[in-house]
Amino acid sequence: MLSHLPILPVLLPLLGAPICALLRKPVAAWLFACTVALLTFAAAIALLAQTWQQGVLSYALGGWAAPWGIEYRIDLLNGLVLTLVSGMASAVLLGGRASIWRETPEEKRSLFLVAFLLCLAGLQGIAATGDAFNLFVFLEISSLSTYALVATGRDRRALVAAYNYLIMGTIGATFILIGIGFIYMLTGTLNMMDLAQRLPALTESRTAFAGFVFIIVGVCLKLALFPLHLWLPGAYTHASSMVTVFLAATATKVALYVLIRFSFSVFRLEFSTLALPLETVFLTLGIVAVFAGSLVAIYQPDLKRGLAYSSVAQIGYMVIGVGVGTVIGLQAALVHLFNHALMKGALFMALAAVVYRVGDGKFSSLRGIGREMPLTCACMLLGGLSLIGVPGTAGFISKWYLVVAVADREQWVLVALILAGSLLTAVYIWRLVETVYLGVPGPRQVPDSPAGRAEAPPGLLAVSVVLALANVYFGFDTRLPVEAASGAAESLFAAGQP
Amino acid sequence: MELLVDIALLSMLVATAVSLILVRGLVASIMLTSIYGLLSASFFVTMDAVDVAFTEAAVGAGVSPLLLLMTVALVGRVEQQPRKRHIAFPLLLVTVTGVLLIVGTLDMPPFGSADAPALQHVAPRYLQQSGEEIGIPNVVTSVLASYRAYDTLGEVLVIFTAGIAVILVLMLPGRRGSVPDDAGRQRPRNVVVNVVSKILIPFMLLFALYVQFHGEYGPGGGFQAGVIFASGIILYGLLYGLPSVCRVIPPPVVEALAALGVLLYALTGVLALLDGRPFLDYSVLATDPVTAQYLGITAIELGVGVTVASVIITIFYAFAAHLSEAQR
Amino acid sequence: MDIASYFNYWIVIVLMMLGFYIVIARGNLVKKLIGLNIFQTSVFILYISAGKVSDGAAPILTEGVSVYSNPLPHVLILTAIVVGIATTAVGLALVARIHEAYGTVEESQILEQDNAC
Amino acid sequence: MLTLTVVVILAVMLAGLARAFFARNVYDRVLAANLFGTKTVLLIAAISYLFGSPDFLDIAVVYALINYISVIGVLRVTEMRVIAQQEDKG
Amino acid sequence: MVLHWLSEACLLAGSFLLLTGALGFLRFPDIYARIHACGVTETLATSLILVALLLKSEAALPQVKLLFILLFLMFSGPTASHALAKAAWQGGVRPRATRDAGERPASPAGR
Amino acid sequence: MAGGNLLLASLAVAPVAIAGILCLRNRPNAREAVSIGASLLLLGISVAVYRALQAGDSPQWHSGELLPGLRIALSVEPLGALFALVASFLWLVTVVYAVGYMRGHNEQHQARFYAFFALSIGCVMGVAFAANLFTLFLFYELLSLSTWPLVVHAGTDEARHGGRVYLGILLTTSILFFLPAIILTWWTSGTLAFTPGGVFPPDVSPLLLSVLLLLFVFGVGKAAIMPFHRWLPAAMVAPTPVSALLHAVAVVKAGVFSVVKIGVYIFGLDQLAAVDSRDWLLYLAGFTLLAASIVALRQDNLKARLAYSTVSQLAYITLGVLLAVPDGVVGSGMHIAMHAFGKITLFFCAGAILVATHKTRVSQLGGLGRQMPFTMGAFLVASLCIVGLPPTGGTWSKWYLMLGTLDAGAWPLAFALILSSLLSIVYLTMIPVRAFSTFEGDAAAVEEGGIREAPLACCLAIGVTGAGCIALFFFPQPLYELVAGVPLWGRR
Amino acid sequence: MRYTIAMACVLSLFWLLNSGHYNAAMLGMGACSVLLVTWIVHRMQALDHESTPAHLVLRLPRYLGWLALQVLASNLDIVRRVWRRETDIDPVVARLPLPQSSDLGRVIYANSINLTPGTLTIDMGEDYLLVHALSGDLCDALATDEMSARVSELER
Repeated sequence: MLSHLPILPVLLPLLGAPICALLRKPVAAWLFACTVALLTFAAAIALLAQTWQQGVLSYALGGWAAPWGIEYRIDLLNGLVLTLVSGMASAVLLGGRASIWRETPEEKRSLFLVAFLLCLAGLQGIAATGDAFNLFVFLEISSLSTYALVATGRDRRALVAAYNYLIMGTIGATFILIGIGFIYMLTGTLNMMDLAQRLPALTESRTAFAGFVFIIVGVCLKLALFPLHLWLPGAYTHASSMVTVFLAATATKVALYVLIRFSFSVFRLEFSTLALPLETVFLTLGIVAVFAGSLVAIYQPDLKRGLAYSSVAQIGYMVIGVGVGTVIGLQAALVHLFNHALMKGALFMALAAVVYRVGDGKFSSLRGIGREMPLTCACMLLGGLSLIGVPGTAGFISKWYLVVAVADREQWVLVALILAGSLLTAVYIWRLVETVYLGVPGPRQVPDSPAGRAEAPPGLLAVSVVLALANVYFGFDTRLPVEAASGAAESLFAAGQP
Repeated sequence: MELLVDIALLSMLVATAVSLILVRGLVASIMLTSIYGLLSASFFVTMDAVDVAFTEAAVGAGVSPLLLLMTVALVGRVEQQPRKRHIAFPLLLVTVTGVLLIVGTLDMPPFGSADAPALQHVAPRYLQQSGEEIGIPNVVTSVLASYRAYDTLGEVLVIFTAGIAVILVLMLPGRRGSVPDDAGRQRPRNVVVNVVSKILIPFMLLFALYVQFHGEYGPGGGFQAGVIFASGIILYGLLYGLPSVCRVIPPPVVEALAALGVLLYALTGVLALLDGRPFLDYSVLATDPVTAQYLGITAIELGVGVTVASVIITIFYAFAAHLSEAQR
Repeated sequence: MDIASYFNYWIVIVLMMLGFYIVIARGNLVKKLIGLNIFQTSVFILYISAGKVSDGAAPILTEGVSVYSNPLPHVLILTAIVVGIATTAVGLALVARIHEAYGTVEESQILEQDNAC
Repeated sequence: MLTLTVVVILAVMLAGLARAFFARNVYDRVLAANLFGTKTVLLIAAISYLFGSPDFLDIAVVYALINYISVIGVLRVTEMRVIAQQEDKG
Repeated sequence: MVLHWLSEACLLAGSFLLLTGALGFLRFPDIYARIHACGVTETLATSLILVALLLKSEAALPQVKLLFILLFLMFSGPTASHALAKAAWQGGVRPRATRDAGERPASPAGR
Repeated sequence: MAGGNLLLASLAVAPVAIAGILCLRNRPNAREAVSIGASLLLLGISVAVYRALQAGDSPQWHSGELLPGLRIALSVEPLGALFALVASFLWLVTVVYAVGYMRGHNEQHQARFYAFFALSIGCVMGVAFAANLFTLFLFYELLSLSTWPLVVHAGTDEARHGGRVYLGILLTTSILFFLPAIILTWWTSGTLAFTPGGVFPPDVSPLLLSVLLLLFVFGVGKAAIMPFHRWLPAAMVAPTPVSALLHAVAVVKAGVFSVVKIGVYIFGLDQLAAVDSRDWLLYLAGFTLLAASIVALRQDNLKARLAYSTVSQLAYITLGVLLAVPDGVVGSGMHIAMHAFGKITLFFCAGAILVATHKTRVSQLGGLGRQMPFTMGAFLVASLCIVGLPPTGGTWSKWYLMLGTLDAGAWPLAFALILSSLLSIVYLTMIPVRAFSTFEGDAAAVEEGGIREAPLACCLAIGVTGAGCIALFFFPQPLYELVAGVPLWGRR
Repeated sequence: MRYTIAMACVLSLFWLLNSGHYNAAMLGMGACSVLLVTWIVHRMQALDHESTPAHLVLRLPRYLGWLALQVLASNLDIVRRVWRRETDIDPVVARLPLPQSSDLGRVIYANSINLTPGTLTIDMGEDYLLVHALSGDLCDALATDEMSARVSELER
């Protein structure tokens, strides 16, 4: 079975989803989905370990060799993303039952889980594949299931958010499709490695340029890079809590992975920078995203929406890392990719626990909740500190790398702006902290929430605590993300050298 | 001559698209969409893309206008005159995209050239060796179901996802309470249409199955078959009402079939894993490689067909149930 | 450069622009989806055009024919068509529910209602 | 002669398109679409002979089927809710 | 040879009928009249063209398929026309009839 | 390695204490016993570390690499040992005081208060024993965060506002200036370890060093160099024990301590003397100490006056380091301790007055000497200590600071120091003097009855620290030896 | 049962004619397909004399032949009308009696009217047909009841 490791993290949820659809009882479906997610996670970890030892793994699907058939090509980067996504999925499924049950009507629960597994399969498929078109297909699987998941939010605005996401996401996917079409026409192949070998000869080609631009724009739409982020706040805000946790922690990360894969592996860096002033574009957009996202986040009356805008800002940081265009910059982006998943996972998970108790995520409902749910709020606090980048948390590590990367290019203004960005983060996080700990609680609407100390259900709480502690743990023991990121970044650059 | 047909079709496509922008009525738009689908399908035929034409005919001119219409029946068919709409920004965006697209075409291999890179690298092998390796004449099916079978699995999963998504959003009859029973209401009986359709439906269904099993030899395959099959069922549903069609094929069964189709496909691939070969390697199915390919392709095409048909029927059920509920 | 040899592509581009325009400029949710459909279909036409070989035959192996059109774009577009219909179906389902919840499918009115509360 | 036929079919399609665009009511458009459908069947049949690959006839069969289904579908749906007439008059 | 010329003749006639239908489709004043015009092309022209093609082909399989197409169209065409007319009638569209059901008793039955 | 464990233990005390406090949150006596026990333990550890240092041992501990070349590392050097000793000793005293104060004042959420109190001291220990800049920064930031709950303890709007200013300035400076300075240092020199003589290679561009020094001095917002001093008065909304410990000892001293360590072990005195921007900073420090004194003069709120006094005194310490001469460093080091004893006493007194009479304004204190003679006596001693007059310890530190300015040839600064000290006589020493002398208008206040001192625990604490001020005048030798070793440490 | 077998036979014929591949596997799948469709149609309760009008097979060709002539004739008529300068139409709506008793017969009658250009059934009631004709004389021709009679005969 070991030789099939590359396919398992995708195959398991892929098989699991239809089986789950056959299970009518929600509880059975949930147990099954958890099992599948955990197995996927285990497979992903094993895969990561294997890539660590053996380097790149190639897996020819259907037994057809690479350019003719579809190939899975797993290196450290893929391994890291696969592990991250499946890990978050397991966490959400294991801990989120109470929240899902609360926010989804009885008859939709098992379908919700099916859609969740499909989304997982889609994301894993994107992260694992070595074929450009296959990537598009799995992108669509994940997108479609995401639209449905977002639409399950209780508020009617969830529907509009899902619709907007659908339109924007489809435009993005179609752009990617156009781009893939262009480069296919030039090279005759869809395999990423093969493309990478053939594209350098085509640096002059305007078609390759257009293809590149289309792919990048399409991916940035999925990534919600400012100013293409318009779908994100609505989707995150109105989706049901667990969906938000999962999306915030994984979906944009996978999109970032695609961005990196295309701009560094498929199109070599020389090509990318030749074709577009990528550095300028990414750095500018990234920093604008940081400020725009953070500033808007500060003024949101709803915490969920605020955190959604914060995601826009954090994506800005990652894109800056990519835009720096050095090994360490890429490493910074990847480290932040990993860490941000943990932060936002912890924050949204704890928020889900709060929402479970008080009914919504408005600041006015969160007043003084720190006394009623001390542990949950502590988790939120840790996540927030990590988001700010306080030393001793994972967020600090990523900020550190980012600043070092930018400093390496001697772009001091950018350093200042990046740091100023974290101050803005501090502002909205501190608004949260003040509300939660110092606010005077108002009347509660949710009828069955007991007065006084009432922590969230154990599952939600446990996962929040685990994620929050992970933020601290990875603030000290940075080996996993940092080494994987540096290995991945180096190999991406090594591949880029002629 | 080819060029003439080509240009004529393309011009009509443009005309249709322009009309779509100008027309405000939604039903009118849908009719134009359906015309657009027909035109593009015809265009695909002239481009030798028969399988695609097949699919586009079934989808672009069949299922998708139908779904659109059912939605419009729900939401009303008038598009409102925009009060103050800024068209400058969309125009700009569209122009930029257009310019980029044109730039993209500048260095493209000329239309129809036989020495385009796309024909030099991967494709020749499909054309030259699929005959021996796969043993079926339709190269598109060979590529679809064997060389790039994994893509197709993804495709099936996409359609399955769509089914799940639609149920999640709209719910199926039977999931939300009981099947709406409108037997009490007098529906205008349409003798002519009903009788003729009754005669035609069996042929449609059988033709769908014919397409299913002859995909290896000519245009067609699981997807097209599924759509046609579903269309036949939908026709029945439209004429005889949702409760009747739900009696013929109960919603839970369709739902289960959709999942089973995916499973059939995926498990065909998993069989190879058990023997230590890569996923979707059909050679485990038989000792003779060509027979194995044939078996594998048949199996997965069946999976595709079952899933596609079930999902489209499911989607129809969901919309129809919603519609009949809204009417009440 | 031979203008005629690119005519096909340019028409396709016009189609894409028209579809894209409908998606972003129209406020009716159904119409947007229609635009999306047009947009996607146009991309399909682009792919298929690129796969065409002059005097080639449909890629169904036949005795005595040696020039075939490129089968790979066909395969890709088959998949893409499926993706398109899937997206449309989900989008329409959402529109139906939006209508149920808001009583309208005009973007501006939905926005108004959301802002009101 | 086949060429002529194809040209004529295309011309007829164009007429259908024009009618679909300028139509004053829904049914005209449905009629146009229907016309378009049957003409497509003919066109494909004719083309398949013109280009010398009669295999394509399966597609024509499908068109014939699908066209019928969609026209009936359209009519049933328009009937299901005799949608208000404002669109035609407006 | 005879067959060839026969088929050419059929094509010519068919094309002419098609044009006629289209012209009628464009010129006729109301929906019902236009349905009649379409009917022309639907029935005879289609048959003629398909028969012409049938005559052109040597193999049996295409002939069978053409036959099936013809059959389908013969079934579906009139039915669709009828359904359309009925829908239009029910939708409240009234023909511009000079003699309104005058020959036969009773008023035009609406619904 | 035993020494290393000692250092780790100093960090571990706080979490253990917190756990104990939270477990016993509903039993005040047990809770406070835990607090006191923990502070005793910590003092013991500090002493043990000090003894180890005396014995020529240098305990060390470090974690695995967090970032390339960066670890969390702890070690002891004289200044750190001094700081740890002072902080842990004063913690003990403050806890005792807090018991009296908090009970006397009926404060809410006392468990939370003690817990964060312990956490803050834990962070201070981390700062004191940090072996590299990275570790220092880590605990420095944690200290900011863990003191915020103490500052906003009251939970009122005013407290919140104060908390915002407090955290806002501290975070802004540390993120905008301190962090980039650290990263730049790491980027140029490849290490962040505190190294005797500095870490920068000789060929570093002077401009870079100038910028770095600016970034460091402004980045360490806790050192309260103008214009980043606003947080200090803002934080005075906190309960008095907090103000006492944190804003006389822990937080502000962590700031100047960081400045001293950076000056001595990152730049090295020799290199520091050559940095161009140092002159500007020296004058800025001079300006700060004068300006803060003048502002203090105008404050009527007692705690605010003390706060500005702190700003002024902190500038002394910063100035001492920036002089980049050994005497200056000695003066700074000693002043860390002297000012700590003096200022904490003053705060204790202010708190005692608050508890006993609910008076917060300087203008209300006339004649209070009759009512609270002990408190006001201690107040007098402590203000002398701050001013730098015998028989208090402040004399020595001011003496060395003066020596330092003269050594560095900075006459104007020497003048500023003297002027500021004179001013402090006015704004500090005048308070007890007025309290003991009876003016016409104050007579009414006196009539109300005899001696009404604060609770016993408070008085105990005031007595201890006040005695400390005097004791340090007579026995400054151990302190001097410790501090005098700083410029030479590591060169042996 | 009779209808089921008839349906299966017709479907099999359809498959065989269409398929063109006559190996065992294909035939097997064909058989399965036919069975499946028959079963579904059975479930649809659509197996009756309407869907499998086997009883008409003998009489139908004659009727169709006659109908073809009618169609041809009326086509020419319409062509003439279309190409006139002033489109020569004079539409009428008329009610025709509907003597056929079975649905099938009615449908054949109605569709025959539809097949013939110039006349079009708009609606079908219990005992009447609402017919739209392009001109009065076409309507009158229908009213002669020849077609109706022939259909009734067919039905018998």
